[in-house]
Amino acid sequence: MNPILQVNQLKTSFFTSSGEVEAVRGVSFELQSGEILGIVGESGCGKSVTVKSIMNIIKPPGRVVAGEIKYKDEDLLNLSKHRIREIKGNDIAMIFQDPMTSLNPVLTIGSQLMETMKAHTKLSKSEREQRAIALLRAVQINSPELRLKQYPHEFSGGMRQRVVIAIALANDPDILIADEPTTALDVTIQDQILKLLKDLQKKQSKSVILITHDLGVVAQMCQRVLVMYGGLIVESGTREDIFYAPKHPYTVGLLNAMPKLDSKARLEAIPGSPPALVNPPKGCPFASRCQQAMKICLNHLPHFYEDHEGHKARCWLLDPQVKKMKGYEDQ
Amino acid sequence: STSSTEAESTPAAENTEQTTAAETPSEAAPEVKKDMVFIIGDEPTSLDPGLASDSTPATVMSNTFEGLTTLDENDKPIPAMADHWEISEDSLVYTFYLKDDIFWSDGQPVTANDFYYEWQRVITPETASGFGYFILEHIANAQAYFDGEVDMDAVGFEAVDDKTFKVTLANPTPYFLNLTATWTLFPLREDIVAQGENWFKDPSTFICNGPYMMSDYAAGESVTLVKNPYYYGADDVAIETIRLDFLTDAANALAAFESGAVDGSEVVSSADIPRLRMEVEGFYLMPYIQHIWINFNTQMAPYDDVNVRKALAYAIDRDAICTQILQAGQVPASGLVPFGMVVNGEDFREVGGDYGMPASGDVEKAQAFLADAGYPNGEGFPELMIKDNGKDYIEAVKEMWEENLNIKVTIEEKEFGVYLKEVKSGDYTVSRGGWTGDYGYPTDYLNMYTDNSGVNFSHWHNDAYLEALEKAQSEQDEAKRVAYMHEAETIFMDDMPIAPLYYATSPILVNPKLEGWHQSQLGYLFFRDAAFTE
Amino acid sequence: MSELLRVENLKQYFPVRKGILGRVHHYVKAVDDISFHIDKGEIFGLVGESGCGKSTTARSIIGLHKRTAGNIYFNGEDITMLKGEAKRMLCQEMQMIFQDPYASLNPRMTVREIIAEPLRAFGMNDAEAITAAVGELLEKVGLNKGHAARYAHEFSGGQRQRIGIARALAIKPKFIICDEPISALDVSIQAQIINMLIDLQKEFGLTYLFIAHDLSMVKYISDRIGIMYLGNIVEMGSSDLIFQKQCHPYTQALLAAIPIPDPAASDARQTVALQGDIPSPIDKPSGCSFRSRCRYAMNICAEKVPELKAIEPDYYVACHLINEEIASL
Amino acid sequence: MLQPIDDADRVLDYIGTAQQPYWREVWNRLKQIKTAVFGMIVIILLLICAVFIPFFSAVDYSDDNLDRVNMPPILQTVADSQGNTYFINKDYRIYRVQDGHIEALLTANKEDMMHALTYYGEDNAVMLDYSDKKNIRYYDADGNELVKGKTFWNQDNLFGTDAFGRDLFIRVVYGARISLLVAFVATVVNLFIGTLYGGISGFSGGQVDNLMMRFVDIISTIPLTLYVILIMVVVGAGIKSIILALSSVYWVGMARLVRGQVLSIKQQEFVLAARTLGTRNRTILLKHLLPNAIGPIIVNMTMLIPQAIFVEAFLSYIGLGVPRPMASWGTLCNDAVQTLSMYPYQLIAPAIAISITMFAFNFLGDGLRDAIDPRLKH
Amino acid sequence: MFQYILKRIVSLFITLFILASITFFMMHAVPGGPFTTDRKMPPEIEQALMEKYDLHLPLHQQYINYMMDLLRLDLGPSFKNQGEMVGDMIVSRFPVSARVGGIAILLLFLIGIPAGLAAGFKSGTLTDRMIMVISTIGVVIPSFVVATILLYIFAVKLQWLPFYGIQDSKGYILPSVSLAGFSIAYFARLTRSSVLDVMGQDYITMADAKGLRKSTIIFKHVLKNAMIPVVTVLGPSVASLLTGTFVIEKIFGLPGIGRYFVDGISNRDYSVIMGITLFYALFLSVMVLVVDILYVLIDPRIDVKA
Ligand SMILES: Nc1ncnc2c1ncn2[C@@H]1O[C@H](COP(=O)(O)OP(=O)(O)OP(=O)(O)O)[C@@H](O)[C@H]1O
Ligand SMILES: Nc1ncnc2c1ncn2[C@@H]1O[C@H](COP(=O)(O)OP(=O)(O)OP(=O)(O)O)[C@@H](O)[C@H]1O
Ligand SMILES: [Mg+2]
Ligand SMILES: [Mg+2]
Repeated sequence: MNPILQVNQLKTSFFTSSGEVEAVRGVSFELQSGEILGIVGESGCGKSVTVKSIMNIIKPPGRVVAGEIKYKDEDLLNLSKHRIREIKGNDIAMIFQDPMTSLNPVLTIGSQLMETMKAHTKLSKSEREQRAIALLRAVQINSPELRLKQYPHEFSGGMRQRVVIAIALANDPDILIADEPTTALDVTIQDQILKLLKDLQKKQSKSVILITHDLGVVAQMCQRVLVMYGGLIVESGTREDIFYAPKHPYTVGLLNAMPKLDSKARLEAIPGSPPALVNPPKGCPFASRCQQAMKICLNHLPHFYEDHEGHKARCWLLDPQVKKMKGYEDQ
Repeated sequence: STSSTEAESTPAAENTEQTTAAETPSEAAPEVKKDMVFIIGDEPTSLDPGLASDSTPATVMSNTFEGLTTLDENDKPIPAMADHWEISEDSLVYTFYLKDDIFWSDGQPVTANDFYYEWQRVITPETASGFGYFILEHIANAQAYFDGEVDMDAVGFEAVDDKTFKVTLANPTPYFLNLTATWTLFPLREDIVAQGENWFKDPSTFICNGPYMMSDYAAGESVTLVKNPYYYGADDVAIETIRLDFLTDAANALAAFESGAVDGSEVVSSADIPRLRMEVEGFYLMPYIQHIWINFNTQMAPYDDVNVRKALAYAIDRDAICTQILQAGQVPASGLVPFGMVVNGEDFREVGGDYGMPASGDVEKAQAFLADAGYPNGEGFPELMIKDNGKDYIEAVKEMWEENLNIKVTIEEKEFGVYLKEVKSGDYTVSRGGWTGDYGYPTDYLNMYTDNSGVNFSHWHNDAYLEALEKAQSEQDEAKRVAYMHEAETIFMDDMPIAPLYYATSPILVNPKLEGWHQSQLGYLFFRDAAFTE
Repeated sequence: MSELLRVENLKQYFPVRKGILGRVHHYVKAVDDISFHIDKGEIFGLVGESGCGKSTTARSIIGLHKRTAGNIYFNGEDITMLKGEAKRMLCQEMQMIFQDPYASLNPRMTVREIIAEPLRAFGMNDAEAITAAVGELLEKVGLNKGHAARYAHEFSGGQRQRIGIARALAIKPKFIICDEPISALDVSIQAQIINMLIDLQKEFGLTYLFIAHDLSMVKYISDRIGIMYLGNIVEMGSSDLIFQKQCHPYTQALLAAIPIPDPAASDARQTVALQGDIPSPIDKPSGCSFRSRCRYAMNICAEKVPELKAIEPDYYVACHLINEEIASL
Repeated sequence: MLQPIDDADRVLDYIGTAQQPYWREVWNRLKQIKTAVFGMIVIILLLICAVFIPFFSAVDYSDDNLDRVNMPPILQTVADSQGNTYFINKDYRIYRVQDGHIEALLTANKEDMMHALTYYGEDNAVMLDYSDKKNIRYYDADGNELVKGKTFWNQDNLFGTDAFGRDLFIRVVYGARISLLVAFVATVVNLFIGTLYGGISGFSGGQVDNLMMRFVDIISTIPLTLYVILIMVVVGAGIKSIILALSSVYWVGMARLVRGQVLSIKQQEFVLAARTLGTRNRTILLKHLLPNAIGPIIVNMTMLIPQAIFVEAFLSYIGLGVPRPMASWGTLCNDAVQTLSMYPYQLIAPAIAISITMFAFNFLGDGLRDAIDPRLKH
Repeated sequence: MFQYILKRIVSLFITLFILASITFFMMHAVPGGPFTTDRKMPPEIEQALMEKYDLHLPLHQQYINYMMDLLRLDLGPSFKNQGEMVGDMIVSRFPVSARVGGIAILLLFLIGIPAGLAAGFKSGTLTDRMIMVISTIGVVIPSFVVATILLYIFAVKLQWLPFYGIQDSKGYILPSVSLAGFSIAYFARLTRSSVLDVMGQDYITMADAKGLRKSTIIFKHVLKNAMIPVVTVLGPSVASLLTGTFVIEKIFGLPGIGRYFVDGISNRDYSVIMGITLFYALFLSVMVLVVDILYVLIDPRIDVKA
């Protein structure tokens, strides 16, 4: 196993007038080459900021405060601008969460799609156009020739999202960061897009970071999953670990909140709301909503306990001492 | 020529000549300059002698056309198209005998008929000649013809034959030979005018009879004159080409002059004059018949009171205005008629004197006058509104009045057209005023204050004054006429419908190497005798 | 139950132009003759392929597009004719949650201003009352009062979506059009929001038009569902019936593609992707618009546009297959 | 430690910033932008100067002194052997000066045309020899050439004097009253008429827009001079007429600009959203469209200030302004331009005043823009 | 769009008609007339002049006559400049003004907008500050002062350029540069401000994430989006720059249309006033229409019709 991307103790903050928003508070993970890594978590917990930090596109007043991001052997945070530009869009590409505002309203879809090829490849104009059409077709956009000449506002939400996906795929990146790539897609198209990504991973052994809220998608796609909460990774493991043996109470709550296809019983939401990230709580960020919270949780941030090989969770309940005192048995 | 032999004698000079020759493309022998560039200000609104009715055409006109007479450097009329003339006993009939060798610039001879044609054209109402009054006022029956009362036969001029032109005047006009030197009385040919209203803007249709003719007309930019080979005095005309540029910006003109890019400029910024007088060779302050004053509307209270008018006039320190503010050689005015009008061998102004009004004013007298008018120490005097357009001295006058008379003065600035209209129609009480001479004779000024002169902006009427003028007009004896005119001016100054301020000068910049040019007191610039020295 | 909204033969075409002087030579037939109604207190789910015209339908109802043809009745009144103040007053009854939570929030306004906007529009001016109302709304959607002073760009996608929801709820409208209101939210917050929507519906008898892709959620929340394909409604009926019968081939494909949140089951499943050309609303196939991808396509499908026919009370399908079956019976 | 927590502990205290009304918030942010505060202070200082200095000044804008015309602020003196110092102005008038104070203007009392000599002052204290125009010389009564002396700042008139010997400093101060008023009027007119007009036009669109913009075209092509003359004829001269003239025509550029911005912003999703919320058109315009067009609006507004100051000078020239000798910065500039080659300093004083104002407004404007645009925070 | 343009052209003519009417009556309402002088113009001659130019007719008759002539594109003769047809005058003088203005516009494109782009892109840096300070000064200093300074440097000191006139095509340089000064400064600031607005948008972040070159981002993504306000101001500016400026034409003795117009007004040269006003209005209206069309080209979302 050699990780293609390593993130170490990444901290990213926004220095706003109401104080420092600690959006990412020390996140570490590895992305193996040829794997799909899922990130799930509370909305607002720092998923997008984490991946934007990797892409080096955090804008003021935001800043990566600390940490290290290693792509192959290079630290992305300390590269020349030129080198960064070479990597972005070519070796590492990102699908933005928000398709409407990330497409330039005054440029046609075609030109936005082709410019990224132009920036990194030597394809001729007609080749670029051919590839653009192929890409649009791959993401299930009809009449791609005509659509190339249309502007973003003439596309439906889902279509824009697919355009953004096509842009990210344009240069065959080694790492694809997909920030909620299918939220606006219906299930049939979502299915096909996911297959496309899966193909990339399987056939070309590309690596993918997939942020999503749809646990079904996680189940279908990912080998490993990170669960984030309050700017921290609270649990990480294989998808089986997460789905069948969740260790963190938040993960458990998440799984329980899903609607069951054939039940009209009230959905089990996790009560309360997540902490604000200005002055985040000293202790476990989930403590105030956790049914099993203990006094210690309020004041002390739990360690990242390894439950077993590759499955870790940040919860005091996993502390061997606590387990003992609470009388839990090791499974 | 002499200069070329000089050049040959000194090898060093030859060197320098060569370099200049290389710069100027002309292949002419290394000689003195024969071309020049002169800035004349605004583009002429018209170069048609009969129609031109403002001062913009003066310089072009005086060098391209000639009348029966022209002016010498002392403003004396001398023969031009006319070789000589006879004046009848009663001073009313002038018979001009034209020169034999006078031609238009296309080679046709100038005949008496050309005068007849043009003069008739000027006094025909349809022509609507702006300066038509030059003829209408002076020639017998011209006004009647204009009014449709008589036909041309009755009008007092005729072409006796090709070379004889006879003029009958309405009144004795001692300055008539000066008048024939102004362009409204120049000759013109029917076929030239028939080329279209715009004939004078095209060198091919611009046919003239003066020392120069047109070789190029760049609308809005310049007119270029070249020597007219058909001119009777062509041999003596030294300058071959003259480019007259239409530039009105004084600062630019001065810069161009000082760095030698042009040979002269009629446009000079008044602020620079004190410095130019001292520092710049080629700067001249020329005498100029112009008097600047302040109008009182004698029909409006309290300015219908002579004491008020006098109080205001005496309260002005005219000397300070001239020497401290204007600083351009202006002379404090002491009567209606300016200096420079020599009649019967004497300067009219010098003889007329200053009517006891000191140049620096007399505050005590002024206050006394005001008290006499019923406003002791300015009390009760209504706010004085002075209508103005410009900004050279009125502010100082305002301060003087306020300080010396203890009255309140407000300057009402008006756009020029509005100012003109209001002053003309009598819609004012006090305003800036003045007059630039049409011809160099006291009646030029005195006649303004008749009832229908059109420029009696003071709306002033005085029977004794009119009577004196009347007498002067019909008087044949020069000395007596002058006496009547002095009498009229005395009456005028006694009643003070205006407060005299100063007599102006005309600044001009001319390459100091240029000699023989002259400018008349009326502002006509003549180049026919000009030549560069060296 | 009385009817709240009725859409009749709604068509919404967008011209496609070439060049600046160009004539219109194509139309995007985004919505092509659809009719449906929603009863008071009902939740009507609208699902369908991305780009099939769901948002356009929603936007036409609320009056953001100049409709090409058709009528829309709200409370029995034809609202397509409304103008000016009357149109504005309608907003008190009808609100919309926008699909795009980024673009639909004014970047120069604080969250407080954004949420207070409808309140202000309908007469609430007291600053303290507004602050209180905004705070309450924020908490309802899982944000907190402290967020009120911040700007939209300072939020994550899901947080912005919640701001949009709070804004639509602010004046307690009778009818809310929810255009993918929960797609950017994590499941736990989804649950929270859905619970809240249902509570509100129960409490105040609200009515929703609920557009979403998450079929399990649509099924969970909706009373009736309409399934759209390329500008047409192809199947419509109570949610149970739809999930049970799945008459239309597109519905079948749709339901088959729902991802299963269980790794083992997910791996085990074999989904069959829809085959064939993806038709475009610019150049719709003749007859049934789904036929190019339909397993069962027949000759008639290319000739005749299938009508939306009731095959059971309150259950409609537009497919020749059904007719054939019926015919053959 | 391991006890379950109380419900009370679950209540998290979210400390958000205190909430303030929109403009209060903008104001707070503005206060933190140093350059903006600096700009504001400068403007306030200018206002204070314009209002109060005249009360403490011995001279008035109209007090002339014909013995001191066109005095520069800096006096380069010449000295004779006795230690008398003189200042020779560009117009070759000679003043006796003492420590930067002008003591007297020497009168020319004897002119020797033949030798191009002029004698000045009592006992012919100074003799001017201009026989060589390129090299004009001065001698004292003993025939010694005057030598270059000290340079002083003009103590009597800090900014020098104008062609009537009036103190330029006090004229600039008085001029500020008019010019700052004009700047203020221009700003207000543009902000209210221009912005609203353009906003309404762009927002309404269609036929209304066409009508409104054609009206703008007409206003901007009617010859200003004619229009102003008519105002003067009807209303008369004075400050009121200036305000009237400015406010009736001086907003068309802003209207066009704002309309263009509004056209592009009004199609954005958040504006559409606002409509569906039932927001009144007025509110959409004021809260959605205009704040999002604030950048160009502010640039335009600050740029129009000096323009307005010069337009006022033009209006005065036509006769619409305050009557002379009262001056504004614009008319001071215009007057100074006539004498620019001789007395350039007369332009510098009002020009610097305008520049300072301009910079101050720019700083303030840029700050305001940043304060209104939350994305540009710090 | 084609129809829209047609419609706009119709409304353009209506605008011109209204403008012509307003100007006509306004002009006659202003005190003074073309033949009011301070010379001794006898009333008969004044009357003769008035008749020559039909000014003795009742005003409404003059108005009708003028409008009829206008329909035949006849702008009439100048009252002051003898024998001059206003139409010919515009045709011969406009090219001069247009050349001066054209170069100024070119400078504006070459200096003003790029400077604004640079300042916006490097906002907060020394470059930005310098450009802003210079442009602020550029706005404050009136064109006649710029002209004086330039004259001093290039004509007096260096003697590279002529003082005035356009005998030499070099004569266009100083007038154009003096004229352009304000606009360059103005557009630099305007561009900078728009660029700052655009720089904050997400699609710029996205462009960055695509690894695009900075220049591509500036010229493709930023420029087009930032152009709306620039184009708005540019349209009328182009119209007024091309149709001449009195001050510049006077200083440099150029036979341009701006000078002609100002003189026309002070002379009450009615046909000149009307002719140039209409010419300018036509020009401006066309530019405004062009701007509206450009809006649509720049931003496809803009619908000028709705
Ligand atoms: N520009 C900003 N200024 C201040 N705070 C910000 C900014 N951008 C993001 N944040 C904060 O950072 C936190 C993390 O945001 P992020 O976008 O990473 O969330 P996310 O996990 O992607 O959520 P979602 O699933 O809703 O997209 C949020 O609480 C948000 O409020
Ligand atoms: N303003 C417009 N101009 C031209 N075409 C448009 C416009 N708006 C939408 N369309 C087209 O209309 C069709 C339907 O779009 P709509 O936004 O209604 O889809 P949707 O069903 O909401 O899809 P999604 O689930 O992806 O949001 C699409 O093909 C889209 O390209
Ligand atoms: Mg996110
Ligand atoms: Mg949609």
